[in-house]
Amino acid sequence: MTVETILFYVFGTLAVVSALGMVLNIRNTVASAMNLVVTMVSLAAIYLLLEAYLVAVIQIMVYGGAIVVLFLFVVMLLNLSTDEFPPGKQRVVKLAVAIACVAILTQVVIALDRDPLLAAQPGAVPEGFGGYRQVGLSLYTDYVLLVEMASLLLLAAIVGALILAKRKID
Amino acid sequence: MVPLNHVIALSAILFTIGVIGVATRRNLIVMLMSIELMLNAANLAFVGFNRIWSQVEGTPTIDGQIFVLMVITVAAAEVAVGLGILLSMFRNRDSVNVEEVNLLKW
Amino acid sequence: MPIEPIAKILFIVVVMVVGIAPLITWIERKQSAVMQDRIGANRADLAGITILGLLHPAADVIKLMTKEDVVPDGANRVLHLLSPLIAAVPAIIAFAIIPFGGVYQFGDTTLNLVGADIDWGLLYIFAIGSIAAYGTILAGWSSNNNWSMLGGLRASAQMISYEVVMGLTVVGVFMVFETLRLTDMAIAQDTSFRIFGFLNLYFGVDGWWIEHIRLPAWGIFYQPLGFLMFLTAIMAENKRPPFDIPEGESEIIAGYHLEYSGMRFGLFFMSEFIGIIIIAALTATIFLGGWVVPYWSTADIIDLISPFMGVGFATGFCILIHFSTFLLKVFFMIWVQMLLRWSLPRFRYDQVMSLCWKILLPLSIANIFVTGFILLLVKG
Amino acid sequence: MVDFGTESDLLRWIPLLPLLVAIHHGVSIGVLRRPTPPRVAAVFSCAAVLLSFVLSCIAFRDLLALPADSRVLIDDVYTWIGAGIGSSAISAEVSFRLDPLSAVMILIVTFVGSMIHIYSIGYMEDDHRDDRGTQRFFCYLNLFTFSMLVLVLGDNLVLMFLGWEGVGLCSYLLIGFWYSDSWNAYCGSKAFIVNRIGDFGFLIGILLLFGALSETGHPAISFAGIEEHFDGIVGMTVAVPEWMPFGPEWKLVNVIALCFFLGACGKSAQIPLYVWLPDAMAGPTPVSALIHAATMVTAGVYMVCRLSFLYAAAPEVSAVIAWTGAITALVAATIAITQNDIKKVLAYSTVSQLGYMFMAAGCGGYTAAIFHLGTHAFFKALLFLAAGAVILAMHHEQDMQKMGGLWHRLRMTRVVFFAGVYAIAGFPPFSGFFSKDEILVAVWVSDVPGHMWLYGIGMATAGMTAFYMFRLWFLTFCGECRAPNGVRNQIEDPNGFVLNPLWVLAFFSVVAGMAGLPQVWGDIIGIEESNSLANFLKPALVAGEPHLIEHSTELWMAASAVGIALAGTALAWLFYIRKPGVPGWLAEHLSGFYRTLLNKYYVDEFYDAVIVRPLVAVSDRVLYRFIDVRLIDGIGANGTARGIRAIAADGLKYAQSGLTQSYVLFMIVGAVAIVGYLLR
Repeated sequence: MTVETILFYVFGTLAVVSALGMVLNIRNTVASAMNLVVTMVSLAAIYLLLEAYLVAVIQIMVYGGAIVVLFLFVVMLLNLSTDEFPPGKQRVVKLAVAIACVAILTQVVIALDRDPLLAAQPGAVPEGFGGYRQVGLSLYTDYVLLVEMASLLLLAAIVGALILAKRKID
Repeated sequence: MVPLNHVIALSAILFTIGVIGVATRRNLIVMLMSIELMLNAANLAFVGFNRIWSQVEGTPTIDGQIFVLMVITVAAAEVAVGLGILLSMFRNRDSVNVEEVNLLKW
Repeated sequence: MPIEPIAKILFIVVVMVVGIAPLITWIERKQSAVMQDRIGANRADLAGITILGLLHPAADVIKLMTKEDVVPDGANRVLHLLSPLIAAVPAIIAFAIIPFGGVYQFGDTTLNLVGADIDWGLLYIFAIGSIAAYGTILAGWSSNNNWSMLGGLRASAQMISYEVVMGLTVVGVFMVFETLRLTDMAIAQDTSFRIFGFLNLYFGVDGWWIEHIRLPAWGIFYQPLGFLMFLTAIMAENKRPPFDIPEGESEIIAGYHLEYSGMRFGLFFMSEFIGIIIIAALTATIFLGGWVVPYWSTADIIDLISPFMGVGFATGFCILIHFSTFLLKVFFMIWVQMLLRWSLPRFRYDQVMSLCWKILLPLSIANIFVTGFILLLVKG
Repeated sequence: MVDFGTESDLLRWIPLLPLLVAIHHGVSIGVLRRPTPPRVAAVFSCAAVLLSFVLSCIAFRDLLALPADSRVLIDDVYTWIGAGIGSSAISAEVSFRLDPLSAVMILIVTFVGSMIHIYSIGYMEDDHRDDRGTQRFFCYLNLFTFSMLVLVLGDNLVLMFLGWEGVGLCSYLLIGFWYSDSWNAYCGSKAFIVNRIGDFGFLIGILLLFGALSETGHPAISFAGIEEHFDGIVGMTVAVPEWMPFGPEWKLVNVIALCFFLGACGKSAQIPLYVWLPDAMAGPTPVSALIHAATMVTAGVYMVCRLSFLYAAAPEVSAVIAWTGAITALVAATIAITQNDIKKVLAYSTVSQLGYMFMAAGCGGYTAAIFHLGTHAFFKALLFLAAGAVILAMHHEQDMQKMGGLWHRLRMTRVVFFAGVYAIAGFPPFSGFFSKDEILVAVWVSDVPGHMWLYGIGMATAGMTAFYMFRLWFLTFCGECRAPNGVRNQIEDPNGFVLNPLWVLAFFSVVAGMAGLPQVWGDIIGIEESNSLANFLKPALVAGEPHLIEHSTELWMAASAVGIALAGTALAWLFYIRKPGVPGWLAEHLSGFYRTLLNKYYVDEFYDAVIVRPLVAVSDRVLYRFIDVRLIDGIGANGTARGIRAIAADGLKYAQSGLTQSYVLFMIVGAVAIVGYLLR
């Protein structure tokens, strides 16, 4: 039980608990958002443990810093503090969801014990693994097309969001 | 370091929670958040696998994390557009209850 | 237990946070007094002794400590109590990566005067900054008060926007120094460059003056535009005047911390001032060469001293010089911010936004392109 | 003799110029919808063709500059089709090959072509049937020139096939040029469809040849390559069912040669595919002259000569060719005797002359065939154009019954026309005489079974040719003028655009014979190697050793040919000048025979009954009413639609509840199912 392992379990539990808090909290959207932030941050910590440094930082910056803030912004803008609607009559849906979730989990369990490699201890990582240098190099050599596509996507998203949010197209 | 299957299990649990959120909550904002959660679960799996296969016969590979970055990009775009939709929906319906957005049906 | 980290943490908390932050409140008052032609803070006295009003910070602390801590009705209690901490803690832990000095060799032990010498230091700063936004936003939302709400809204919009710009403005510096590690940045600036070197490079001109007319290789000389924009962005990130629209007293009484009192208000207060220090330290490290003494590199210092006193003493002396240089630069930057804070009026909300998206963003991107172009020219 | 030739970038421009102009015309009328003024368009086209004629001359000079046995110019433009690997790799270059054979051809094509272009300026002047008519006409004409040149110059079968199809298309477009008259459109499609049959054979031939060659491991598509590796496939055989004749095994070479010859039949209007050519006269007269007399219809002959090495290896097929040609010549001539439409007569005469050429080619007299091809191009183009002039003068009246006595009125036309008639009738020293003589000699000396019969048929045809040509002449130019009064006193010579080309062509149809002056005459007037054409062509063709025959025999043959021509002429004179009643009397007393001839042996009716009607019936009853309507539309399209509607309308639509989360649920279930399947 090394320190890393302990930290992993701690953050994992934190992530799960906060995720549950986000989903099950039906009174307070802002609380849900804050729970989401906790999930994100603890996931970032787990990324650190997995030695994906850049990804961890990006995770905090984008998810923690931008996306959830956007959620909060919208919640506050629309003043949707207490939101939940009278519980619908979709017992069937809930049941089906429960079954589906069980199915997913069982599938994962089955898939996990197929491959012995997954149970093994991961070996050492190469020098500078997950640092911004390696990622950057890989991004701008092998995946440069991907970068271009991402930029296009973002442009489209900006325009779309603008058009959608404008009260009147003039 | 923990073996990979714990990481994958964690990501599976998070994903399932996200599924529950998307499928049961009727508040559009929370649904979007849950989608984010599912994406993050996928990211976690990516990073975990990348941790295992951090090098392929000697040459370090980072592909998993690249994909995570791409997923994050897509997530950002998706949130921007999704919230835009939500805003316009709120303007028209004065609510963010997805069940009130049901014009398109038989 | 290792002694070094604890020492560093203690230093940061005691000196920087508890020590300097209150001092800055005094500086601010004095600055305003000077600029408004007043005598300024000089009333607080201990048995008639007013050390230039230096007792005021202490008095403030006592006052804040002893005040009642109010949570308004209908407020979300948990978040309301939590948000000041969320605001303050990131500001404090941001110190972890500020290099107060270089890397020094004592025989076989190396001393690195930085809390955590991580490879992606600046990204860490950005991450911290993005977390810090929550304090404000939640404070605004959880107070169950329309003014606070508006403040929170403004804060969220403003901070998201300026994070983007802040990130983009320093990319130029990354490109120049080819690192994100602040320590390396400072070390990289511990030299100087020929102003007219390009004449030699491209036009073959040469002469003693080309060799001897030099500038310290500081970020501000490599990236003047970047420096200005970064300063603007990070000051806006700190919600200080002239960017204090989230708490514009004249519009939305006190904005997000309207409903706060006592030490919780004090925490917001503190976090702003700590923010000032962080800004000063960052700009000093990135653009003003951190602990570097211009034209007098570490090696030179040690070579100068060691013949008389031995290398160990020389290194210690070096540390002293460097640390004081760093403090000097930090205080200079703090003074600059005070100057700005007291000379500029508050922007209007839309002005802030358009400044960010319509001016700074394009400029910073252009800056990146130009930098890359020049780097291509110089380094090939 | 295989020669891969010397490079020359000149050739590509010869076909390219007309193409460019054609594209210009097409764009300006089809795309921009802003037609160029007719005169300008005409000048463009003529300039293009004349220019490529000049280029051809230059290329010809370059060719002559080369040593006699390696006279090949190659212009390799780019790789058009590159496919397959290893032993079946096909690489069809767009590359042009100028060897003696194609040189003669391009000279003829570009020269006659330019003459006819110029002629068309005058001929199409009064054609106001639609606004952009003239430019459209010249567009097609240039396109045709391009295709013909590609056909001739193409260095490989694929490129040749491209040109082959191109000329077919242009012929279709030009026959139906005045499409507003549905009969013209019908003739166009008839020509097109009949040609399809031939082209099909051609295509099959190409594929068989290529397949056989790639079996030998040398997949070649260019003529040089094919010729080089040809010996490998001579021995091959194909197994055929018992009940087929000459079974159980056929020589592959024969099959291939037959397929190619089928193509030739289609293009060159040989039995059984000649029926389209007479109807093709529906097109404007310059078109008939250019396409259906001078150039396109000779493509078949050209192809047979081009593949002479193939036919030399397939004597049986050569015999078939010879006999087909002979019979065609005879039949067409007999039909031509009775026709009254001036252009129809010329058309059948063309068929007959083509039959002559094939007869020669089949008997191994490839040089003779090409020689006759050239001379025929001149005098037949001349005849058509002159006939066109007559038609113009008669205000688009083509029936010879309504002509006559034009001698006094068309003082210019009559001269050139007479030159043409004289040449085709085969009187010395006009070109027709020599070429026909060559052919007859070739037939005489050949070892095709029954070549003496062929010779007889040739002689008979020569006589008939003289007869019907002079019948045409007498009916048109001599005797009383039978035109209606309104027309009669307006008849006059057409303008210079029409007339001057006629003079040029007339000149050539007189002297062209000298190009291939047979040795016997050469000896008489003392010229060494007088048959320069034959010597020039020899390297390009696989001609067997020329059987030498005594000059006396040859002279006798020439004399008898002239004699029979004279006989035909005299008969015509007797029938149509001396005793005009005789033809009518004959028509009465041999009415059956006469009507058969008049109705062209009822071949069209026969084809109609045997092929067209059954085909139409089948396509209507089975393909259309049953397969298309019932199966495809009924069960296929509408059935599917109905089925989907039945399922969706009553069942699936309830799945679209409008509740987002139910959709989400479906998605999840589907994902789970897929993953489960993957994990099975």
